[in-house]
Amino acid sequence: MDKLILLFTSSGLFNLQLGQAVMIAVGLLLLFLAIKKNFEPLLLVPIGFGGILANIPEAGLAFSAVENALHLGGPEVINAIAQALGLDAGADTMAIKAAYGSSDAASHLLAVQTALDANFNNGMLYNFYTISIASGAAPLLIFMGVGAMTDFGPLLANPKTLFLGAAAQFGIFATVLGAVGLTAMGVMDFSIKDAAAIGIIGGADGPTAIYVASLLAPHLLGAIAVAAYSYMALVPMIQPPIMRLLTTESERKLQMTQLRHVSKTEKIFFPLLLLILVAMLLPDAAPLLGMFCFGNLMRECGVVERLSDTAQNALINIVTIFLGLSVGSKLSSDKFLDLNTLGILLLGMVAFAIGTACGVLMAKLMNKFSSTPINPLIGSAGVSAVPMAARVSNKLGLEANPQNFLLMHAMGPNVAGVIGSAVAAGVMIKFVG
Amino acid sequence: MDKLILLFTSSGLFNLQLGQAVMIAVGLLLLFLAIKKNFEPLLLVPIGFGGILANIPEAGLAFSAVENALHLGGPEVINAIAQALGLDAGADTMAIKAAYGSSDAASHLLAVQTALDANFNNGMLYNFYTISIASGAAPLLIFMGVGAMTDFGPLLANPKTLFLGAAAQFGIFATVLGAVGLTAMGVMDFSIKDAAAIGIIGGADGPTAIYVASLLAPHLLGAIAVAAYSYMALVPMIQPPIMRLLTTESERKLQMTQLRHVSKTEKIFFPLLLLILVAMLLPDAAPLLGMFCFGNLMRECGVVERLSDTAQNALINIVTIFLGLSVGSKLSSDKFLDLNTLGILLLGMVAFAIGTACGVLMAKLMNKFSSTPINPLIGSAGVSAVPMAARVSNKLGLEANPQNFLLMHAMGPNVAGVIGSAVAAGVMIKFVG
Amino acid sequence: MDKLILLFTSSGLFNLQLGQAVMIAVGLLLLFLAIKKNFEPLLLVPIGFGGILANIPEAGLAFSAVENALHLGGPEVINAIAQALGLDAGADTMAIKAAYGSSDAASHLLAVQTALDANFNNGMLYNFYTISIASGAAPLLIFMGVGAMTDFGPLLANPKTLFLGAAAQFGIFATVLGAVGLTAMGVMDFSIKDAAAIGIIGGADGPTAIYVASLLAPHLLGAIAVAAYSYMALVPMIQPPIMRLLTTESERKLQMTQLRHVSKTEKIFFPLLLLILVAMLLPDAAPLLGMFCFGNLMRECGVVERLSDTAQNALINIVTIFLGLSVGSKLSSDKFLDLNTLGILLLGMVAFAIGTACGVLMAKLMNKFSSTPINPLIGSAGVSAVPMAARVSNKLGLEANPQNFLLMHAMGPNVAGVIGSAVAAGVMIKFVG
Amino acid sequence: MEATNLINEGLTLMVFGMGFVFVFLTLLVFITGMMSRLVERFIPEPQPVLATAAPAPVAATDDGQLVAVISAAIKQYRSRHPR
Amino acid sequence: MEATNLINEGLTLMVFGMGFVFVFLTLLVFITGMMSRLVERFIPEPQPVLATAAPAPVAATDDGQLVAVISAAIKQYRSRHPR
Amino acid sequence: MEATNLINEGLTLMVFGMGFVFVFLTLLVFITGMMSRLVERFIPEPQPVLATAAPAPVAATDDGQLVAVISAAIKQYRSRHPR
Ligand code: NA
Ligand code: NA
Ligand code: NA
Repeated sequence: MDKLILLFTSSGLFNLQLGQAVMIAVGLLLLFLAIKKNFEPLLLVPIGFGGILANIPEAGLAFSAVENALHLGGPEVINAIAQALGLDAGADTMAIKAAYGSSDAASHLLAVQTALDANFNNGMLYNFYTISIASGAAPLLIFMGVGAMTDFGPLLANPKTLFLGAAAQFGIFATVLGAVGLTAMGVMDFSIKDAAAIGIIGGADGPTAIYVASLLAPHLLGAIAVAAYSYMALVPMIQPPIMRLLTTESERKLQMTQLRHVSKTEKIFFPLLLLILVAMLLPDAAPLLGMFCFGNLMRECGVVERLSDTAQNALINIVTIFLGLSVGSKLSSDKFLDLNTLGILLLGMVAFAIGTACGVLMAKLMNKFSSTPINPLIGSAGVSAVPMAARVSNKLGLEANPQNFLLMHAMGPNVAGVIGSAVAAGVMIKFVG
Repeated sequence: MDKLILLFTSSGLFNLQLGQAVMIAVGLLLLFLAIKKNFEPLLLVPIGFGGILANIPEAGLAFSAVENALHLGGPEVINAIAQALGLDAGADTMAIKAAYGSSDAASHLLAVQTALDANFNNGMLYNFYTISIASGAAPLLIFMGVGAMTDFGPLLANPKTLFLGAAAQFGIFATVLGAVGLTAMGVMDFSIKDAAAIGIIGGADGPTAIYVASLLAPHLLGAIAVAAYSYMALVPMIQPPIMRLLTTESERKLQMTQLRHVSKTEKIFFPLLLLILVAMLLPDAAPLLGMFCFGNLMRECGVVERLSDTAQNALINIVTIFLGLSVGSKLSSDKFLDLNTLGILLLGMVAFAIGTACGVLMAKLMNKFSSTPINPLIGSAGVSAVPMAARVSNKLGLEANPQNFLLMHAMGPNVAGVIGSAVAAGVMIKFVG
Repeated sequence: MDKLILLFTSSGLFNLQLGQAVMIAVGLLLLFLAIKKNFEPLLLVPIGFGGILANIPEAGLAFSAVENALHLGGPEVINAIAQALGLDAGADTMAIKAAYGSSDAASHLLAVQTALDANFNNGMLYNFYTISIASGAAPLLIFMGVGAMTDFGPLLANPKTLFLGAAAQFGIFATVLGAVGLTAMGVMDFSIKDAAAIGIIGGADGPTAIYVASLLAPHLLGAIAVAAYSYMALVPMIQPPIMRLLTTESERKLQMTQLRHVSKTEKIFFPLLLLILVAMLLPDAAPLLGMFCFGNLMRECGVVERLSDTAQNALINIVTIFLGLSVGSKLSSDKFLDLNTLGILLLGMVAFAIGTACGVLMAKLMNKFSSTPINPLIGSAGVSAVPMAARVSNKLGLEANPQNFLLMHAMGPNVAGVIGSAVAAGVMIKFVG
Repeated sequence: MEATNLINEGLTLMVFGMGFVFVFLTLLVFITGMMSRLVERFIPEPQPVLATAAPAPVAATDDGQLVAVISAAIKQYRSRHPR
Repeated sequence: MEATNLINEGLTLMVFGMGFVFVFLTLLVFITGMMSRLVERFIPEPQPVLATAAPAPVAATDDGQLVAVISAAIKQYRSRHPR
Repeated sequence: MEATNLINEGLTLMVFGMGFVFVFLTLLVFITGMMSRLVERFIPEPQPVLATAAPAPVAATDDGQLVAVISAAIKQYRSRHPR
């Protein structure tokens, strides 16, 4: 009989808290968006599913051994941990968790060992998060794979499109200002680190956003990653109105001159030049852009096909599965269900809009002074969100003029945007990291 | 000259113990069964080979740095470790090993560091085991891959076959009872945890058995994994006589009605429903069934082909290599060569037989009350052992009636059996874990 | 303004040391050799790139959290670490680093925790090195993949070519003698462990060299790995003159008798025999040859195609990427830019030359006593460097006699050389490890 | 004493375990059936679309199946599920 | 006070951040342009080869998988060991 | 003194190392030869099968590549960057 009661009292239903129920619903919503609406499914399917797993009551998949022991353990275990952390027996769980967070090496290890001895383990998702994100490895490996998938040909054929990739990053910094502004007004409560991490959403670059958030604001990582990927998926909806607003019909009609042929040698030199430049000017961007250049060099050098192929397929897929589930493990109700998340979603949207606008305006400006015509529509591709943003530019170009194929021209600013936001990330890490 | 002696005295031949010789022979036997008899080769080849590696004298591939130091180190190292563990110098190795097993965080770490400083390392297989099995990751990742390989269509077309998957799990619990019975009679010596882990062999599901054993009875893991995979391979020999015994010729002739078409949407909803149900009723089964559902959702949602493909190929293959070698590392003579292993093999066989019988009997019962005919032969597929058990049902059906194709009908109970044994595993972990 | 100064004073350019600049140039040179000259690109591209990353000023990608804290941290952090290591505040960085290197468990962990608390992390390459090389896993997994790519058919058809694989290892031991000789003369400064690790370069086998270096001389690992792979790439330049010098035109003309057909069964038994022999005679070679045999068994047994395929592709490629970057992380100016590296390059060349010569001479000797003719040119393939060395033998054979196809005959000694150097590695580890 | 104790534990495990397995799978049967009916009712597979817009997805899923089939075939012929 | 402080931090971050991004990418534009000119001058793509080798890169760009496929196939036969 | 010591170590390492390598490989030569003879004697390759079963493995590896190829191609079409 007691077994029956145990079974019931330890069931999910009995222990389900409202927050968990809501977060499970959020997870299902993300799955719906990914599967039915095709919102970045490669990331949002694992993230959504991970979010559901993380909110299963009593399973503790997203918690460390100590957290699980404190939640599920009997008083003797809890007291043992309290003492391991230098508190007196009978301290309440909140206090113990706080002490655990700020404990020094010895007592930290003692607490962990105590929990393990009492037969509590790290949750699966907690382990995945530690290995893939806390170590910083997963976003970097994905960036390597992205580098191996990136063709810098269009950028090399027309290097000044790099300016568009620069302009579009204004969205990032404007958002930072917005975040601190809202805090100053007392509407939100973000530290400068939080603000910086939120701003990077405007970079429209998933791995960069996750990498920065893991360094500057791990507690916001879930919301930031979700916002970043959702808005990247929404690019086809967010950008067109802004682009139409800022350009005239005649500007959109503008055809650009055929891109010159780019030699293999140039493509091999480019990642090395970029690497050296980063090394000399901004070491803090070296991990991100270093791995990106490494992937691109493997792609272009032509002598390591099998490595490049693995980096673009088996490896990036494996890492994506773990990264997605790990991000999902951060979708806990206490961290996700608060006003800040709303703020993050709002600010992320603003960041995208401003970035798009600045890209377009910059393109208009350049068109004034450029010898060859530059269609302002390609400016919006500077936010990156490869390759959707470029496709959007192409689509609007064709609407205005059926002969106007902008895709290749938009790929330049598109990949420039990836570099731009990685540089911006480096600056953030340097200044507030 | 002394070098020559050193070379000889440290050779495997000189140090070979009978137990190691026997275990190497066992490893070779497993390889023979895998390669020549095609017994689950994907697992038994790595397991058998790992078993041989683990029993190479002096190599210490399956031991931790401390164990290696105690075995190979000079007196000063051994004494240093003894003192690190709070014993006085000159304590004998057995005592030190015991102290090491039950040491607290600080002294544990000190002992490890002492061994490392004395230039002893963890054996390769020990590291593999720690990362892949002790962490629980490998069985879960394999379960994810299995989910990505599983088609729930036949089950969805005829959901009541889930009852067959339930009935067949009776083998698991009967075996638990058998194990504790033998212990009560003093024939064997199993704790309730050991009994539970042994029972899961009856689930005919490798990753589930390994996952449960790693949690409840790590010292029996080698024997349990070997038994589980061997009997899964023996399904075509174990099941037919039982099935013939319990069914009449006319029952075996029975043809079943064509399965209805199952829509993609149903296939997408099913893993989510199962996940929610697990979350609400049995959080302890959440890791296993959660990863299983995740794999299946990746398969069915149709928007993450590349992840699903990697989960079914590169990732599951890599994990299988490490899992197999790690299981092999548990095939040490002291743990494998005792009466309990015989008991495990015996009980495992019983579990399979009972599970098969219950599945068939349940099918007969259901056939009585069902509107549409149910051929009792598909009941045996409820033990899972996907897809052999289903093939066996099909084979016997064709013997009785050349027009009687049961394969698709048997796939329903077959995959139901996977869910059933995962649920049973969750109950075990909840009650005795 | 201060921000501007911070940005500049923390830029790479401002902090670039000569050593780092030189090492970046070395990295670029390795990339040039790999990409343009096709020097073992699969390894030298990642190694070269890793070398550049490791020498980016201020990025600290190749350093541990503590090293980064000591380099970048403020005085309070440095003092905290000093105290954690039992030094008094104000100890200078060198002293602290020394103390860190030789600290015991507790204080080591305390120092690490202090650095992490001060928000310093392990560099990415440092983590890669720890996981892939320090653990010993990467070279072993590559050796497994190589085993899965190796066909022992030619060797089994003509087993006495194993003697050629033995003779060619003389280069290894002669080099050891050379290294200690130079030290005795006071020209260089190598310990016996260093000498042994350097000698293995003569084995012409990358993973073996890295594995031995990681155990015996981690501080030389960078130079040793670079030398090993460079010379393997130079085989087509190093070997021919020696081969021509030691053979007469008529010897080179010598045609060999067609190899007999080798049955699948023999190919399955061979890796098992080799494994048992290693287990009985030289446990220290068990990790290397054990994984090699495991890979080969997976290849030949024919029942685990999917594992063999993954071992030869996805897995070996992933491991190669991490291994290469990790080796690159050891290309730091302080360790690489000294006389010893020159010595290593010199001695490595000598090792190759001697190994080649001994192989050829052994082949001439065997030809004297053998019933069937043995072309001395295949002797040089005994250094391994699979499959270039065998191709070289074939090329010289065709030069002398257009009908003289030696490739298959040279594959025997070629793979024998892999076994030979792994055995030599085992002896080294046993005697000086 | 200790022995009977162990037996009792085994018995309860059997009763509750088997009971729970049945309860769980019975619930699953009902929920699944309900889901299928609801899907058929509210999210039927588009009949007309199947003719027109089908080609794209079908084509896609077709090579998907082709690969699946081939690899399945090869898998079965080479090896069984790695479990 | 604290608020204005935060605002100031945000402003500096914006000014320096945006500034740095522009400086960096401007440098990249010039260096890249220079590199391209130097390459065209000193390492031109061999003209005769261009006739024959043109298809190859084109193929590579429009369907990478063809190349991937071929190289994969070739690799499976004679890929050298990554050692 | 220290130097000669080192030299001695080097010499012993050479003598024993080379000696051991030769002993080991000589043993391997004999064992392998013996194995081959025993296999030929007791486990000869079935002649008839050689005709029929030879194509099979070849076929297998061929479809292996086919599948790899097809799935690679399809993957590259369907999947966007996982970011
Ligand atoms: Na961007
Ligand atoms: Na089962
Ligand atoms: Na060699």
